[in-house]
Amino acid sequence: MFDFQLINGLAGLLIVTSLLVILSRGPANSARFYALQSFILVLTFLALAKETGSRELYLWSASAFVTKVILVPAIMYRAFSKLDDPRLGSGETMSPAVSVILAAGVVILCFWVVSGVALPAAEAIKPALAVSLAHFFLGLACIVTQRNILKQVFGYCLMENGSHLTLALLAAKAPELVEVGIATDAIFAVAIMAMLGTRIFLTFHSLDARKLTTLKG
Amino acid sequence: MVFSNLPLLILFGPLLAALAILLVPSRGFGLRLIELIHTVSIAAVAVLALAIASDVVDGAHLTAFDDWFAVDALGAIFVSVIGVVGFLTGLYSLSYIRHELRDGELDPAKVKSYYGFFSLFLFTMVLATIANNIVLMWVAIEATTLGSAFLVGCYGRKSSLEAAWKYVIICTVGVAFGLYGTVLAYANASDVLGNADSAILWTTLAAHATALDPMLAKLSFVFVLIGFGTKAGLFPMSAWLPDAHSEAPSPVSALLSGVLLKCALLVVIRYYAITVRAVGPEFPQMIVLILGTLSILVAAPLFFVQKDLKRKLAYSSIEHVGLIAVGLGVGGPLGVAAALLHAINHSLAKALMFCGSGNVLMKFHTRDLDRVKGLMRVAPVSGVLLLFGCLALAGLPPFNVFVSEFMVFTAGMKAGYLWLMLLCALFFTITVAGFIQIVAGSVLGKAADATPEGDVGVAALAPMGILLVLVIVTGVTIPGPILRLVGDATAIVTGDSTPVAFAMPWATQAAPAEVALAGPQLHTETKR
Amino acid sequence: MMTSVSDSMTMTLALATIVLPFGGAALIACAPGKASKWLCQIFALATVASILGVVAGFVEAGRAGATQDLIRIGRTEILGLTVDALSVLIAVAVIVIGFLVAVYSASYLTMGNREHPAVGRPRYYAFLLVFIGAMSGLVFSSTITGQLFFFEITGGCSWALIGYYETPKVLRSAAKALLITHVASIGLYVAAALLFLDTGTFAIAAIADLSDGSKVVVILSLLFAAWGKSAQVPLHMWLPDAMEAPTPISAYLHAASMVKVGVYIFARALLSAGAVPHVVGWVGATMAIVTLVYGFLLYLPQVDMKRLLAYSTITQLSYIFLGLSLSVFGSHLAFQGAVAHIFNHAFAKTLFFLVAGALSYTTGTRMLPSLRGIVTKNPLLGIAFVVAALAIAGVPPFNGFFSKFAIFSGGFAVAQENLLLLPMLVIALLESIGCFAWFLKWIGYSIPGKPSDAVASAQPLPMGMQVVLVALMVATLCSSFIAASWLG
Amino acid sequence: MTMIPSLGGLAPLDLLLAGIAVSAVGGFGSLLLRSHDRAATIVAGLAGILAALAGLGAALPSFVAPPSVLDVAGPYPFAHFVLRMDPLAALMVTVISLLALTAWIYSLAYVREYAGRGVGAMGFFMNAFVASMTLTVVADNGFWFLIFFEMMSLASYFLVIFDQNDEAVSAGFLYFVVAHAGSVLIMAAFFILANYAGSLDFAAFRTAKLPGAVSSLVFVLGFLGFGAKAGMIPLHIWLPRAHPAAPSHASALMSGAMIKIGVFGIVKVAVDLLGGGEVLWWGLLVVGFGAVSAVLGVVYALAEHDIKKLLAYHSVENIGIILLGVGVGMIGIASHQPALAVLGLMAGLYHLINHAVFKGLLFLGAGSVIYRLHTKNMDQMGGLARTMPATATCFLIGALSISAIPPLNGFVSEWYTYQSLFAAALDGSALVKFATPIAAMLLALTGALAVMCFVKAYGVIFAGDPRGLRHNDVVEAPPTMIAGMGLLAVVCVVTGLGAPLIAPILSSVASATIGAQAVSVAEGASLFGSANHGTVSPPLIAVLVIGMAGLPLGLRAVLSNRGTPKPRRAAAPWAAGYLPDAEMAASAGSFAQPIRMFFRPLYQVRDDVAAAWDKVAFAFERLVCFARQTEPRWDRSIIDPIASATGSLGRRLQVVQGGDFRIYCLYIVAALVVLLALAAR
Repeated sequence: MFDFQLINGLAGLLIVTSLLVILSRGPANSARFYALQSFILVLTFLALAKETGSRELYLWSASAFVTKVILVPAIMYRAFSKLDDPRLGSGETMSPAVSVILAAGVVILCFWVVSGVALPAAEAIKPALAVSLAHFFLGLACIVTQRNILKQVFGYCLMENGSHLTLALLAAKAPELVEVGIATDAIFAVAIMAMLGTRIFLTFHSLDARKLTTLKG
Repeated sequence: MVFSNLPLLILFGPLLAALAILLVPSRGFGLRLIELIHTVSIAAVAVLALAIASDVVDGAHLTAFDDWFAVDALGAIFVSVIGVVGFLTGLYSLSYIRHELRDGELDPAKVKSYYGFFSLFLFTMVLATIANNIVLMWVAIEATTLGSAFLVGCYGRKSSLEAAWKYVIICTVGVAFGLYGTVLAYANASDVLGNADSAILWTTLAAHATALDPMLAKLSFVFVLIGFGTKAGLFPMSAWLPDAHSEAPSPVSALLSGVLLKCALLVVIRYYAITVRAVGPEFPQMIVLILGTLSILVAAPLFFVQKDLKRKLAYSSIEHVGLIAVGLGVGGPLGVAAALLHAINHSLAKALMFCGSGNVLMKFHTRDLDRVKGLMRVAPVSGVLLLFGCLALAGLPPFNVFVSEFMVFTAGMKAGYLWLMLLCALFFTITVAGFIQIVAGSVLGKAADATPEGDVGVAALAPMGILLVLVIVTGVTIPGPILRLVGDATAIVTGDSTPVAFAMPWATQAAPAEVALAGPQLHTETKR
Repeated sequence: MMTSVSDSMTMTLALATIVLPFGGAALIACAPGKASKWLCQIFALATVASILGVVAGFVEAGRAGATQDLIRIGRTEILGLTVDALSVLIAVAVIVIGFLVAVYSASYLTMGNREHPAVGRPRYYAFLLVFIGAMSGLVFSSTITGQLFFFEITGGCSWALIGYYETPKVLRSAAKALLITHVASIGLYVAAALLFLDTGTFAIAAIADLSDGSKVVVILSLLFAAWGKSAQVPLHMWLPDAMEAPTPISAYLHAASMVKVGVYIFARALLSAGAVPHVVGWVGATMAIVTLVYGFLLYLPQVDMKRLLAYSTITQLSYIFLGLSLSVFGSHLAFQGAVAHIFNHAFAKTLFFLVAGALSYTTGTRMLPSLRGIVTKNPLLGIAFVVAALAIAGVPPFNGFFSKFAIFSGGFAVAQENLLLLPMLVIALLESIGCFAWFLKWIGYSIPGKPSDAVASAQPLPMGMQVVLVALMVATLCSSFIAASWLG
Repeated sequence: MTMIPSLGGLAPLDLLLAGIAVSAVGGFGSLLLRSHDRAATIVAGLAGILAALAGLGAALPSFVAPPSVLDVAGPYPFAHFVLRMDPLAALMVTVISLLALTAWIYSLAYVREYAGRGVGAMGFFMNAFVASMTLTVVADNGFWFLIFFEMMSLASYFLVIFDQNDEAVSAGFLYFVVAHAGSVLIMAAFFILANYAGSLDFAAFRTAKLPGAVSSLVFVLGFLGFGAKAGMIPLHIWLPRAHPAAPSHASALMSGAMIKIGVFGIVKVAVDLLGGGEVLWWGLLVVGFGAVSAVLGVVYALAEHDIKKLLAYHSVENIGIILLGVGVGMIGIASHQPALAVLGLMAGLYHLINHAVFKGLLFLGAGSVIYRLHTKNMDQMGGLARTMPATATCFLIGALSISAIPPLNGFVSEWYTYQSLFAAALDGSALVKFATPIAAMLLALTGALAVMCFVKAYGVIFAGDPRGLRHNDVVEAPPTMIAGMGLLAVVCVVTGLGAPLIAPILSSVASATIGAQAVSVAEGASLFGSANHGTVSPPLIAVLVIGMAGLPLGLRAVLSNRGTPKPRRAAAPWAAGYLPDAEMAASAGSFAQPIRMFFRPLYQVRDDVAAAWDKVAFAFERLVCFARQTEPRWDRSIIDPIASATGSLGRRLQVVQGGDFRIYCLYIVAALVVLLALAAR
């Protein structure tokens, strides 16, 4: 039981770190916080692996450590630290306080939704499940509310982490190759986004999402 | 289940080609080599796809790699669509890209990555269609986004970067929901089966779908529909589509609209099949129908008011995907068969039209329909091809879209959606109007004096010609193999595995042996 | 059941009438532009030969109707051919007139044309051929799907042909024609779907198996489609505007063939349906009368000869609808009259349109007020004008009278039990007098006397056009006999 | 009785058809020879003459023979091609053929007037006209009857517009529209009959049992339809315009023969097909229309200056007289008085023949005058008796006949008409007793006015001094024209003097038509009424005898005018001492002046009707205007709104695609929420 508490606790930490990723100024900071968050995620995986005795999850933790804690932050750090749009600032559209309240709202909502789901396998880890869902939506919220396109990359990463956690919680015994595929996708996604973001910056001289509204109608 | 190497071959062929292309230097002789590898790659995909399809037509169910890959009738349909449309648009690319290179729109490095990503894109799409592992399916769909994102932004212009960015963000966000659906389905199944390894296979899921928890199955389907529906271009998740389609190079637009949307649809259809078995047809049909109808109702007027040729075609794609969804939504063997057939038909016709838009671009250097005038005078063959493409997409016979539209309509009537079908038909009249406008305004009429005469090269026209022939042939008669595949696939989707339904998409009580293949053979049977 | 050799021969020939024109069109598309007009005529002639073969085979086989499937899936007929008295008769009209129009077009589309000096392009001839094929396909179709298929092809072809001159106005008219008929085709969609749902087949013959309620819905849906194609109120708007088309096209599409699609499918449905509830007849007859009155009203302000003819076509088609609707009440004679009227009107109105075309060819105008004294300048044209007008107006010995007579005769017979029909028939009779008077007025105005400036300066008529006009005049004299003896 | 032996044993109908075939050949030959006027004239004329002779040969033996029938299936399943030569048809064929014969003879010279203006076509249309008239009267099937009836109108339409001037065209228009409208009414009548008979054959019509009201409806439809053709008032409007417009020999045929087909049709429908009906008012209706037509016709005739218009109005008058007889015949049938029925009908038929003959004669005479003077205005004629004596003589005979001067034929038939009216008045219901004397009175008035009119006509044209410019070089008409007129003049005399012989034949025709057993009402010069047998007619005998004696004297007096200048001429006692000149002689206008004053109310009627026409024309203009405005309204109220609505819907929907991808992401969430809600439902 204790380990499930641990898992749920770690999951709670994820929310905090994701708020940090969202709210921090500058992409480099966000990348650092993201690495931190991914590390917590890996810990969660490990706890989960220990609890369920899943050999696959150990492998997942390893691959997640490589991809999420090292590779992705590195890519982002390298790609984004040069990009800076002073006119835009952090590009947030709402104050940190509101963001926190919003996040809290999302978490509560997700708890409520998850409590309604009858999943025998996930009875013990419902809080973690709720957190993973909330995490996902926090990432989405990051994409939707932030004007800085780099933040949207982070938003995507948060969503990805959230869904990854869900996957681990609900499908702990899924073949490791699957996880490798997902992780690879994530890396490539981040790489492509980073590349596109860079080219957008070079072309538009801005990171403002509002500049990207010429195609419409 | 037959183990076969074909799925692996078709999968890794283009992947290797992509890698090879990316390794070849782009200067001088390299470009020719790249084109050669590209041609070999697309030809290989086409040949293998048709080989797979013919195996499946013969009743085989190909599997590979521990059942992670499997090609049933349903998958075979889409694999062959990828093969054929991929091959033809790939051929068209050769001429189109050379033209762009000459015009300075692209530089050799971009050309190299274009061809590289083209094969990669093919690889991801093939992966999506032959994956039997549901997470792999998701991975593949996500990969298609990544593979094609570069292609969309290929030109590097402001607008194309914007389109690519939107494409990536919206699709990854959308498809992320798909992962939730996938995970829910998997968790659901592994609970039921107690076997984590096989629960991840779609075939297993489908076989044991009746045992699944209905509520979870519903939730899973909602997530899947939203997630993969984004990629498939269902309203309201389709917002990326007009931008990406209009900004991509024309052959890529053709591939996106003709094939990519269908790959995502395939995944939706696969989950639809599971959900139908798990919770009965009402719920999945209802929500698919809602999204499909919405797509038609919104896309048709939007289509009508566009001034940008490719954007117009993009909205038309949304509309047609909507129609496919309506076919699924009205359900029944007829509806599903109609939807599948429409997926095929729309692929061919839309590929033709997007290639045609490429010709327009090559001749006029603009997509603005107000400035494209008198294509028929300037480039007669392109004009004729575009004319027929428009008529085909408008749903006029003897082109294939008419046939499947009619089938969807009939299926809808059969399911009792008379008024809904009338509404859809009326909105498709708007489509007709829009395509007629294109022809009237841009294909016919008098060209501006400055426009140089002369058609685009044969290399660009030939693939379109083939597409037109396919569009007409499948319009005049549904070839036997297609009919067989659609029939089998329908049975897979509806889960009604009695042989009658397998043989009979029309759901009458004829025995399968009676299925006379289409074709103008004169049956000597006289009535009255 | 086995069929005799001659039967399958007939079927093959019937199929040839559909396939040959399509093949010809494909050939034109590939052949050099100069050959197109000859190819068009050759293939049209070959089609005529095929249909004559069908006639011969049909008569030889004892005039028994036969149906043959071309495409069927399971028990569902998708496409098939019906060769019976009705389809052969109409196919003959459609194909023969198609050939005549092809011949006429070769003379009309030349640089000598005063109204539109331009050499005909391959597209024109190709679509003309496709149109012939599609019409013959529609006529021979044994299934609603087949009808729908060819219905839409005719719509597409008509769009391409109406828009031939490619001016914005023309293209707008063409689009209007296509869209309105497309909306109408929804009726056909509904009919096909409903028929399939109830019977599991698309065969028109299956209408007879429907329950009364479904039958009414199916036939009314067909009727709606028919109204669109046959330009009946309220779906008539496209036809007058479609007069922007090259005149041979107006002659063929808007007099002989495309507008006949509507009445034909209605006739075919009624023929196959067995006993039909009376409500169909009431709806059909009422709308026919409304169109009659409206069409006549719109004769009055017309000065463009072709627009006048368009409205005349609309009202003549109303007579056919009236006749068909009357047949619902049990009058076989009205049905035969209506079918004969399809046949007769095709020749007469084609003649009239081709006269209009000849006038615009020779004089450069088709505005009636500037056309006077035609017979003095060009007797053949004057006579053709008079013959056509009288045939349309229904004056014996020209063909219009005979079929109208049968329609009215049948109508009065059934009006005895359905007294409400009587006022309708009276209105129709009054319209026929009005139509007669109006055409007589224009005969008197345009034909005799001193030629107006436009007519006086007219150029001579090419041989090809003369031949076609004479052939059609002969046809207006004998078509009613042919139709009557054919329908027996 | 065989006045002419049956030719070569041919059945009458075969002979008739052979004649028509000849006529057709001649017609087409004439058309083919249109570039050679003379040849065309001769071909058409000879064919026409042969056909007319064949017609006479077929018809004359059939007066008394039993009806012969030709029944061919024909191409129309619903209508056999049936011809029937019964006595009534024989009578009509005789009339048509006789007139055609004279007209053709006359035409040989007359059409030179039209040289270079489509003589070939004229020959074609004339042949078609005569042939279709002949076929109309022998047709015994409603369908074919209508076909021939319409073809007759059609052929004559082209004759009417032959001059190709505005007046001719508009006259032709009026004529054909009225005729066509009439034929539509007839068609309706036939349809109703066919419903009860089960076939369009007249044979079936005759035996059909119709309810009274339906029967009356059929009668009224037929009466109005044929009445329009016959030119009875008020359906006569076309007649005074169409007849003058046609070439004179065509006018002779139209006025002499064609409008009789209208009367024939009335008899056919009312008496032959419907059996006369059981109701009295049919006959009274016919009598009423007849009386009005007679009086108004002659009154209007009086006011005319145009010789051919004058004759046309007289046709209206005489149709009225014929209808009086027919009406009485129908009264007789309805009141079950076979004798009265036969008498009335016989009177009508007799006048039908007579009018055909003398009106044909008069038109041909008028044609001769026009041929030489090239004008139709009587005020420009005068004194032609000196230069065209033969024409004048023939015209005089015609004028005397139409004025019912004994012993010429007009008198005889009018006398029979009087007799029938009196007979009806003597023995009938109160209404009949009231109506028929009035009709007789009106007939008397008509007769008086007709005399006056023709005194005027003859006087103005032929007597007095020449007016106008070219009269000095006017010479007699060519011999063939004289021959045509002469033939008719002779017939006028023969049918007048031969009344005792002809009346019995006609009464047998009448009784055959009625279907009663042969009730002989006329034997020699005596009449037998059913009510009062032995109504001998001493006055008739007396008058005829006197006439017989007087006629040669009269003729001689006229003929002796030639070349012998009147001694009185120099003295001119009535010219107040002036030498009378052309202007002083009574002209057509001055002659009619008192009449016009006297009958002003009647003319007023005509003017009022004309004024009403103006209103109708105005209303029509409004209608056209309305239609013109209606036409684009469809586009404006349906097509354009739909098109613009689609466009604006699209533009509004474009808001959805606002360009901001973050909003697009929200769409996804929104869709998810909605679908989840649906799933949780």
